[in-house]
Amino acid sequence: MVHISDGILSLPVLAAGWAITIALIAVTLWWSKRKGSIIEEIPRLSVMTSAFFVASLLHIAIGPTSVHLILSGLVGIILGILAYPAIFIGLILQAFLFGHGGVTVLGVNTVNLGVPALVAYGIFKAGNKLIPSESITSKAVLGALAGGIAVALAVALTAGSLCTLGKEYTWAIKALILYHIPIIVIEAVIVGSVVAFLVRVKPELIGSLGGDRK
Amino acid sequence: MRDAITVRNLSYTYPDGTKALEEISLEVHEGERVAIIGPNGAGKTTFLLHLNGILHGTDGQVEVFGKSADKEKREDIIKDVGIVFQDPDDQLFMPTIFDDLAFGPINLGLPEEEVRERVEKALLTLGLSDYENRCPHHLSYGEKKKAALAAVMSMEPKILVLDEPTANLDPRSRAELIEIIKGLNEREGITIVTATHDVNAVPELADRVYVLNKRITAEGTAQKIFSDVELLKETDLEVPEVFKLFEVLQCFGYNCEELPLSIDDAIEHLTRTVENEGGHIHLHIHKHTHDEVKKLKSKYEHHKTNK
Amino acid sequence: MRDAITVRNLSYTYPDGTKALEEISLEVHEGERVAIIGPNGAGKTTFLLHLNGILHGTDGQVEVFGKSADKEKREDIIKDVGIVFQDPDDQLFMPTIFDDLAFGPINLGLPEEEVRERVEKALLTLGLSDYENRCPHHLSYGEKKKAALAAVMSMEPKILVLDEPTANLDPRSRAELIEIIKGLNEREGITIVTATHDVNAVPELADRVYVLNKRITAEGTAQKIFSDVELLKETDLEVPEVFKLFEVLQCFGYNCEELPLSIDDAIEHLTRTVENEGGHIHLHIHKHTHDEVKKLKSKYEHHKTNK
Amino acid sequence: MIEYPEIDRYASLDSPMHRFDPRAKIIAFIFLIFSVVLIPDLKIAFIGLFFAIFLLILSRIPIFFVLSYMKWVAMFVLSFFIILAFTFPGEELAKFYFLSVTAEGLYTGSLITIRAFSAIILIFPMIGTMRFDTTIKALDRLKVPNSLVQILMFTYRYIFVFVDEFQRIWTAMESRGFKLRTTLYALRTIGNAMGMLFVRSYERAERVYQAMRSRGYTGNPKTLVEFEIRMKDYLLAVSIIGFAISLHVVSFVGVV
Ligand SMILES: Nc1ncnc2c1ncn2[C@@H]1O[C@H](COP(=O)(O)OP(=O)(O)OP(=O)(O)O)[C@@H](O)[C@H]1O
Ligand SMILES: Nc1ncnc2c1ncn2[C@@H]1O[C@H](COP(=O)(O)OP(=O)(O)OP(=O)(O)O)[C@@H](O)[C@H]1O
Ligand SMILES: [Mg+2]
Ligand SMILES: [Mg+2]
Repeated sequence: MVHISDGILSLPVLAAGWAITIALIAVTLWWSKRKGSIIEEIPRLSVMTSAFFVASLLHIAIGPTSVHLILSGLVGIILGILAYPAIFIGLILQAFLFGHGGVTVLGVNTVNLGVPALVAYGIFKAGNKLIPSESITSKAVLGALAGGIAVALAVALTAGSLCTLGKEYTWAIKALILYHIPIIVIEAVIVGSVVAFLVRVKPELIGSLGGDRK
Repeated sequence: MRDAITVRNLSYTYPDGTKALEEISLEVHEGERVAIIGPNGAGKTTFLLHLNGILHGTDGQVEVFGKSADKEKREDIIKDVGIVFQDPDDQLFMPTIFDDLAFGPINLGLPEEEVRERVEKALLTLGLSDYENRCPHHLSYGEKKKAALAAVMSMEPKILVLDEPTANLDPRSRAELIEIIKGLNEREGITIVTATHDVNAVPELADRVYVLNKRITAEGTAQKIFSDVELLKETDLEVPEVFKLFEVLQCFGYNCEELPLSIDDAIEHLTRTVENEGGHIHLHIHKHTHDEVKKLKSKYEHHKTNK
Repeated sequence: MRDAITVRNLSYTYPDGTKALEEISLEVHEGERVAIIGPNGAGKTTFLLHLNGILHGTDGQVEVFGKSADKEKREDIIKDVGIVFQDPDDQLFMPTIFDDLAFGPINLGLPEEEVRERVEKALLTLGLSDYENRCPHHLSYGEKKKAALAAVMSMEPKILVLDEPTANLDPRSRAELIEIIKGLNEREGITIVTATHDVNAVPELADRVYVLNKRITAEGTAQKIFSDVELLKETDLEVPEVFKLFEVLQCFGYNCEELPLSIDDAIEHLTRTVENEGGHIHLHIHKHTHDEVKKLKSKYEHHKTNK
Repeated sequence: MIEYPEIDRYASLDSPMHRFDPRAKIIAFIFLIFSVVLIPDLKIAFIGLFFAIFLLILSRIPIFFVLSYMKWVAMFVLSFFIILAFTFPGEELAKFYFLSVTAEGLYTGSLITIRAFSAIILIFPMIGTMRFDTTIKALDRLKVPNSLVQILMFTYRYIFVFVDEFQRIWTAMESRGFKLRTTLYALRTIGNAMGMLFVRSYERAERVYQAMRSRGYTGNPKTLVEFEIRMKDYLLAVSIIGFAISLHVVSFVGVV
């Protein structure tokens, strides 16, 4: 799982995680405040974050184990830069309510999932500019791409944070990466079809928060 | 007549410990229309979810046309029993009405040709033919309700289970939906099980009524149930307005055994009574009228006083 | 009497282009109870959101106690007008019932002592005193509805705006809520505006009715609205069952001008008629009875035939 | 299929942990958790684990409840444990065909596992002994930025609504014959169902915002809770923090 547990990482990594996360939350909140009123966004962001949280509780069986979805790409596509604080809140709740991940690693885990969300947002936005086609398929493909890349990046970042432990952990990291390859595909398909659905049913939902609203 | 649904000693407890059903036993005959009434939280929805094997009783058993809903493969039961949920938004999640109607048949593994035929037929039955390519999310509430029913009808169930079919509908959509459901029963012989709070619709939608409040507390024709004062008080049930009003008329000396439940009933009833009583009915205030009326009022106001 | 709400030529178009309201003009007097009825998608909810300045008409104006809801500071309007939304989950967004009830008063900037007093009072009015520390997600639907009302009452509004207060409630909860709302009007003089599909509740909740279907298509007492056959057909409205039944009785020679709308009305009405007609009422089948009944039936079955 | 968050199921019990002032409790426990996850020595890590179990027992929260919450962490850490045991370079203890277990691998694997288990066990005496809304209010009093506290609070509230909503959508899908598999068709269908969930949450978000505005929301809803911090709370907090520090002093000095 891409949620690293407590008790694995070293102090400098934990501290760096918290530092980056606090800085990024401050920046994203400040940014969206600048673009509009955060007061308007708090209720909306909260309700949407709940929905993502619940969707990510869905388990899909792969062979003998079951995986649960990560959805950070989708969070980015829908919430824009506010995806970062949303993921932070989601991970707090995961840790506190389900014992998933951990308390001390919150900072690192938020970086590992939140940065890919921001990247996915960037990819989706840039892709839309590049290919101005309004066709559902092109949007879905773009969504799938952003969703898949987000998971791949999350896995890479997670592997990166584990690499700090030393080269003795190489095998464990390789196993982690291997384990996530099917998840990348699954998420890409799901994010792509969610985007296709939203484009048809409620296009204004995409990028609806974080100051992108007119 | 063959039993469509047989339930024996069914109990169900939610994983969090909520006892929702206790020793339910009932049967629904083929082609019959049965209503299940009871207060909020009585377990109506929970019960309906047992009828196609979505939930499995912690105890007891459910049989559909003699096949156990627990053991057999669920697919068999799903083919026979279609459930229409209360909130149509829970049921319509595809980008177009067509996709939504095709969802069930595709899951049944039918060939594409037949899927299309069934979708067409369901659209026609519900009068939704023009809506095929519309997005269900953008329909009005009444249309969504019809689309949700269509999405179940495309699976061609023999038993139709409806959870609060009339809730939140405007009067026109409500009347339309009631007509459609009655038609499905009359024309296609589909067995109908309805859970509802809408007592005024019960006479139209059911031949027989079960009162549920965790257990089955009563069973019988709507007539019988609504005449049982003790039961009404215990279960906090409401009575159709027409029925209430005829009870009022009784206090004024109207003479009859069985009280009517709907306007149509009432017309027939009045006609018959007039004819039986030699051409006219006499209403007057007799010695006990006021007392009776008072008693009657208190009977229907138990809600208020129990508070 | 002073006007509580005055609406002039209000039009509203949603950003996506849906025209929801067109040139609405109406007024609600202080202490009055007004119902707004109309089919699904008629714009009832949209209209209610204008009453405390959440939505601003694309044209026209809304005044509350003479203050414009557009221009004045919104806070003033919010103090006067409390809106209870249809889905209580939209409104109970705080972690406990206490916090939810305190939310409004705190935002009004009241001192802590008064916030607590108001919360206590609202809990008491709604009979929710034991629920103070409960979480909203553990309540039943009926309890949530009451809590949502309490959360608005703690702001002590002079005008209470209710969107479908009786929807989805079982009969007992429905009757309770109707009593509470009536009580708020009678005891505290609160002006009540209700949007509803539940025509049987209209006589209990409203002195006056507006029929909305993007525009205001009619206005008057419930009596007047429900007697207007043309209007009923046009707007696909339903009529309270009691009213229908007395129309049937009229066909059988029952003699009266104004038909009753509720059981209580009916009792009074019968008593009065009996007394006026020299101690008794005569019902019989006269020459036109059958024709009249047929006409009446077709009148109420327009739903079916229009299909 | 999807469960409600129920971490606070035993919040209504009574114990020293339940009576601990929420703010002091959170500070002390966060400190302790940071301390146990950074212990460099296996023996001391065991001491940390025993202390965590001691606090858990003190809180009277049933063990089976805690165990059911440990499956994710257990899955993560135990797979690490196994991989590390076989791949960590070092002194060979046993050999299965071409795989060998090393002492260093076992040591590191155990250390990680013990630290992770201690950390998750400590969540329960901390969070499980008060209702989650109390936790959120305590965070507010601890000066966590108000906008984050609000988002946390409202998000928590609506999780329950959406669990119900998603559950109903799912039930409706199942009752029309849908089965969760790893096929393209099934994944795309899940995508649709999720899309629907997001559309509904977006619309609900709008209504919630309207409801908040109609009750005068200005971006700063205070809650009226009185926490009362007493001498015993200070004492308890100081002793827990003291213990947390001493774990590191001991491992630094190397007494054990
Ligand atoms: N998923 C669940 N987990 C735990 N308890 C539940 C769940 N769903 C329902 N319940 C509880 O089971 C009982 C029966 O609920 P159910 O929804 O079946 O009642 P109902 O008769 O359909 O009510 P309504 O008239 O409000 O629709 C209630 O007490 C309810 O709170
Ligand atoms: N946010 C929105 N954006 C666009 N159109 C909307 C929005 N909300 C409602 N509408 C449309 O505006 C019209 C009026 O809707 P409204 O919800 O006010 O009707 P209503 O009378 O309350 O209906 P119901 O009886 O079903 O509650 C409908 O056509 C609806 O589809
Ligand atoms: Mg139900
Ligand atoms: Mg409405």
